[in-house]
Amino acid sequence: MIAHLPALQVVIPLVSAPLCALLPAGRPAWLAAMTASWLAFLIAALLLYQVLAHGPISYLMGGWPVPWGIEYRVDALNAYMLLIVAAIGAIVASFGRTVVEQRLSLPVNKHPWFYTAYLLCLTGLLGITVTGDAFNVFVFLEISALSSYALISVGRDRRALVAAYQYLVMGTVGATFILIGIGLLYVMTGTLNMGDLAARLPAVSGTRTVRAAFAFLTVGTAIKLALFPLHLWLPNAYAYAPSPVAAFLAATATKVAIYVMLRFFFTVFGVQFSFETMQLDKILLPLSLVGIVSASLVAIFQTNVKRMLAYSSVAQIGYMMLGVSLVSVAGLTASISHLFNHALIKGSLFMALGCVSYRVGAARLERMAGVGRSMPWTMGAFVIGGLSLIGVPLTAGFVSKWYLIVGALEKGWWPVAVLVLATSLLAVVYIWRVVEVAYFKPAPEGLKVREAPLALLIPTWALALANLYFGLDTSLNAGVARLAAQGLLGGAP
Amino acid sequence: MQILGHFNYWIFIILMMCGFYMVIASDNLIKKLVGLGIFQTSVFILYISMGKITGGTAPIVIDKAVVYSNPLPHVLILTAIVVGVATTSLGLALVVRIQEAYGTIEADEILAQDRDDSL
Amino acid sequence: MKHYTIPRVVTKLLLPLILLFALYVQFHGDYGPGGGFQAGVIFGAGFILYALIYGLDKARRLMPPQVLRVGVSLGVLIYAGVGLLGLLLGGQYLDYNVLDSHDPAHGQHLGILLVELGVGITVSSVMVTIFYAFAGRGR
Amino acid sequence: MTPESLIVLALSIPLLGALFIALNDRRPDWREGVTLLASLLLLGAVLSLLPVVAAGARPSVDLFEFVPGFPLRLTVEPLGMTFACVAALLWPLNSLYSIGYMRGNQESHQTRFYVCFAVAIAGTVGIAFAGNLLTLFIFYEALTLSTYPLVTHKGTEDAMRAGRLYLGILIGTSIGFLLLAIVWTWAVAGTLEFAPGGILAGKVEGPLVSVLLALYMFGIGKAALMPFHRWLPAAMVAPTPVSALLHAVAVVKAGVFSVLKVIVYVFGIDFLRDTGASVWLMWAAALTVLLASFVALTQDNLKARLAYSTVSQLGYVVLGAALATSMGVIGGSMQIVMHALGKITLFFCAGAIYTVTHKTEINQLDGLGRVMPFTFGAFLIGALSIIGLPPLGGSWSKWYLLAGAADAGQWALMGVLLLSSLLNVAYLLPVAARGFFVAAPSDALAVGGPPLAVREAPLACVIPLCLTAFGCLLLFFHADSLYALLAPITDR
Amino acid sequence: MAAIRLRDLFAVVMLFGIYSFVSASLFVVLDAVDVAFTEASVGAGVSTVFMLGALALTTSKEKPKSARKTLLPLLAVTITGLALVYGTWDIPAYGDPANPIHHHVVQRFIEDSPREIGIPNIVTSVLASYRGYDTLGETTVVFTAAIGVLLLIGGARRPSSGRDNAG
Repeated sequence: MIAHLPALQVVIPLVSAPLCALLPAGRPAWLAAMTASWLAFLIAALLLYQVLAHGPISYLMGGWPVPWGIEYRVDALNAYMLLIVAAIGAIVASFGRTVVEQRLSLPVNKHPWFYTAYLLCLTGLLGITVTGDAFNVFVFLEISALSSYALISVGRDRRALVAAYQYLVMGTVGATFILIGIGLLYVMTGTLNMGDLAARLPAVSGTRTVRAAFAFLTVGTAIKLALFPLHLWLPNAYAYAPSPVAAFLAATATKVAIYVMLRFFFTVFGVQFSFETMQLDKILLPLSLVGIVSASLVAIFQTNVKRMLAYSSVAQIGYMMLGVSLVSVAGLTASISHLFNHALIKGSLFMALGCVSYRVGAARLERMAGVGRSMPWTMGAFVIGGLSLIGVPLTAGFVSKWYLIVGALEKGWWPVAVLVLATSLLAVVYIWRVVEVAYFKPAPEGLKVREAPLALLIPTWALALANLYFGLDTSLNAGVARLAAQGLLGGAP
Repeated sequence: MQILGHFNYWIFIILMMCGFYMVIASDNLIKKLVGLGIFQTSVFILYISMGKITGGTAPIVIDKAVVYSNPLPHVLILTAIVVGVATTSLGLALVVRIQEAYGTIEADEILAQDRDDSL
Repeated sequence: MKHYTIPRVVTKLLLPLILLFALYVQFHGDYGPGGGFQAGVIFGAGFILYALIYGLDKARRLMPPQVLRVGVSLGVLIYAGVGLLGLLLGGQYLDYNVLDSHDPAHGQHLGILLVELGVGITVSSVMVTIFYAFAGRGR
Repeated sequence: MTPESLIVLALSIPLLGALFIALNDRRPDWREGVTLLASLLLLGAVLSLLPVVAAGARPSVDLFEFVPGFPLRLTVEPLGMTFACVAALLWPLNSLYSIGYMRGNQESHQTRFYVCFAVAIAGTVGIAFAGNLLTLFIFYEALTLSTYPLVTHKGTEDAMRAGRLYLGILIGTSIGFLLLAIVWTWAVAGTLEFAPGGILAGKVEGPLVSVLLALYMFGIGKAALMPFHRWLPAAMVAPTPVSALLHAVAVVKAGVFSVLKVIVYVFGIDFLRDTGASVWLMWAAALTVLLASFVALTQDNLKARLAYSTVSQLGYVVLGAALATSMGVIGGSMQIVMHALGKITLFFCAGAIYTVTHKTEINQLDGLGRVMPFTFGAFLIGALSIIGLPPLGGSWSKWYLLAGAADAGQWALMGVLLLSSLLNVAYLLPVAARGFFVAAPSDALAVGGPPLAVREAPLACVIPLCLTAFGCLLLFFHADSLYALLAPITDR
Repeated sequence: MAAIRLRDLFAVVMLFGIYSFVSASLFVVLDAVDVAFTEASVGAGVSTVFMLGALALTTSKEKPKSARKTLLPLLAVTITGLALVYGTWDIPAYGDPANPIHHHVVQRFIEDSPREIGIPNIVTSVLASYRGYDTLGETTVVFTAAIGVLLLIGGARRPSSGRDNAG
């Protein structure tokens, strides 16, 4: 079975999804979802181990050779991504049950469908990550997108519906742009396999069609990953989604979109075309900088903490794109390791916030007064996540920031390095607003708030501790990221 | 020849622009979805015309024909159409819920209501 | 529309034909245009027509939502199951060659047939399900 | 026990202590017992390292590989040893004092207080033993974060504002400047290890040296170099044991200690002297010394006056470092020790006065010296030590600093040092004088409650402050051993 | 397109159906019978029905609007369009058998699939076998849509949830 791990990685959640839909009640469906997502996590870990030990794995769907069939190709980069997605998927699945059962305005008979949609979303994200076929990316992109629209829309607030709709329109436009891009590439090369594309593109790279394809893919993925200024769908979507969904999407969906972008820029088009011919870095750099600064500033003025975190996500995406625009091993290492670290950070933050709103009923800042005392464990996890977001040493967030600054300094870009540090201070400001209210504002009279149930706390703390652990032992997040970055810059994976 | 050779593509571009404009500019949520549909269909036409070979026939093997049009885009577009209808139906479901929750399906009115909410 | 006789009669006449055509498309997809997806849509459309003419309740009695729910999942399961079967028989995922150990081409044929069946079941159930959802909401 | 395991032990004792304190939330006696026990254990561990280091060994231990290529490394060298000794010595005293103070004032959240305190001590030990810049930075941040809850302990609007300022300046400067400087250092030198003689010599040139130095100096906001000194007076809202900790032991000393470390082991004093990059720093430090002294004169709140005095005294350390002579550096290092003992005495006294009388302003102290002779006596000794009069410890550090300035040929700076000593006299002695020589106001009955109720502070407060005052005296006679310990740091 | 100007949503949807039908016939012209078949049944059939269903639940009239803020969308659309025109400039001419698209991957599908798969409809064999995995994905997309719709408006109706928990 070991040889079939790449296929099983996606197929297990895929098969569990309809099974889940067939189950009559929420509990067994949740168990199925749990089992499937933890299995996926296990497989992802095994895959990463295999890739690190033996090099890239290629798996041919249906046994058809490349480029006729669809290939699954796992190298250091996507094995790493798989691990992120599957890990967050498993942890959030464990977290989700209590919230779904008690905090959603969803009738009981629909609970299995919620888990089904969750599994489908996981399937889609894993599928995007593992595939080596350009069109297959589109198909799985849509699976994950459709299910995430549905997941967002079950939020309690009616604005969740509008947010989901906005996301649907933007997301579909983005996906269609990607589709156009893939189509234009196909017409020029006659192939859809990424490796094959990479081999055949240089011959036609001078043509305008390829350039247009590049432009469409860039814009399409930029919408999906919420690159400033195409991020408008994100804050609402995250703010009104149910907290497990927000945690899951924030930690994985945009990351996978970034992965797709990296894959196309570096593997398919190649460094030379992307950054020398198209001068992509010249576009990404200012966009990411403006994105970081403006989103951080906006985050400071939010009163809805979930929305604040969503804007912070936009800023963090800016950091990742900044790393990409450096086009150096250090910069890419920063980006890729930040994919991992930010998944941990936002996962734990959104989950801690989920615990808070589970007890308090809302994620608004003023409602969190005194929560630090009544829910010490929850807020403890929030503080750890926050510190990691700021990039305090000994937390995971520090590692990626370190590489980012090193990358900027290597290029001699002083202002960029200074700006990265200065915006970390903005993160201090918005995180500290929450901490202050939670710890030092007295709770309103007569409001009794208890600590969140263990079923919520354990997953939250698992991620919070991961933030600390990966701040200490960076061989996984930074080490593999470095390998992946070298792989990307060294040409085909 | 150059102009004629790209005629198809331009039709699709014009259609696409119409659809895209509808998506961005219209305030009515259903109209936006219709625009999205047009936008997507125009992309399908792009794909299919890529696969056409002058003088070819549909890619079903029969003895007489020698030249077949390229079947691969057809396959891709079949998938894409399905994706399109899936998106449309989900979007419509959302619109229905929005109508129930807000009593309107005009984007600006919804925005106005939300603004009132947050005050 | 329950009170218009002509549509009712026409529908009654047409419906078997439509469903038959759907089945034809389903299983003839190997030779002519069509396949599981188109068949599923036609089947679903035929049913939707029935529901439009005879009313939702009657349609629901004929094709209960519970059955549809099973159908929706079943199709995907058949498809993915065929893939897993390939795995178990020693091939790659979705490898139909191994379905028939003697004649790979026959295995392919069989695999495609099954897979298309899965697509057809899912698509038709989904179409009717979505229609039910919209129609059921209005009343 | 090997020196290496002692290092790890020294770091883990306060952390474990914090854990046990947290576990004993509901049992105050146990909690405080654990605090005292941990502090004594730490003292034992640090003191048993002392002979090893004095003998010239430099034990070093790598905790783990942090970012590949950057181990979290702890190394003990004389400078760090000195600092660790100060911290370890004053923690038990401060703990004892805290118990008296916190109980005497019935403060809330005492468990949080003791936990954060222990963590802060762990951070301090970590800074003292940091073997490379990154380790230093990590513990530096840990110290900032763990002391934040202490500053905002009271939870009032004032305290929160002070906490924001505290955190804002310290985190802001450290992330904005210090981290940048560290990454820059790594980029040019390829290493972050502290090495005798520095690692930057020949790697950076011209005005860039000054820029990098400025990044470091202003990045280490804890050293309270003007204009980044505002957090220190603001942090005075904290309970007095915290102020004592902030001002005498942990935070500010961690700052100036880092300054010394950076100048001695990263730049190297020879390199600095040759490039002349630190000349501006001398003047910045001198300006801080003088300005802060003047501000201190104008403060009527006792703790605020002490705070500005601290800012001024820290300037001495930075000045010593900036002189870039071995005398200057040794003087600066000694100043860390001397000022620590002197200032903690003063703060203990201020706290004792507050515990008994709830008075915070200097003009309210009239005549209290007669009621609280031990407290005011200790205050006098501490003040004299800070002023630098023999036979108290402070005189030595002043002496070495003067010698260092003379070495560097900076006569104007010598003038600054003398002038500021005069200012010290002007702002410290009147406090003690008021206590002893001005008669208690007759309306004390009406304002401050019955004067008869005023007695000496609780024993748990008085004992530590007497001990530290005695320490000031003792250091004068044992300064030679301190010198012997510190002398090697400027050798290559 | 008239659909942009029309206020009557019912007519818009109808036009959309007709448009789908027209494009379906276009697909036939382009030799894509399978696709045409699908587009006809889906675009002109099912999705029109769905849209009508949704219209019945909402409203069929768009509210009149002043013609403001049309400039920015127009700009965005024009830029996209120009980018595409730019891009298509170098596309090999329409229908030319020498295009790379007809020579790389597809060769094997056309030449070998009858032998390897044994069925004449190449589209089907590519769909279900060579790229069978895509089709599995496609089926999953449909499944996802069903789950999504069910989550949103399926099953038992619940009372209209006006502003429960707004804020």
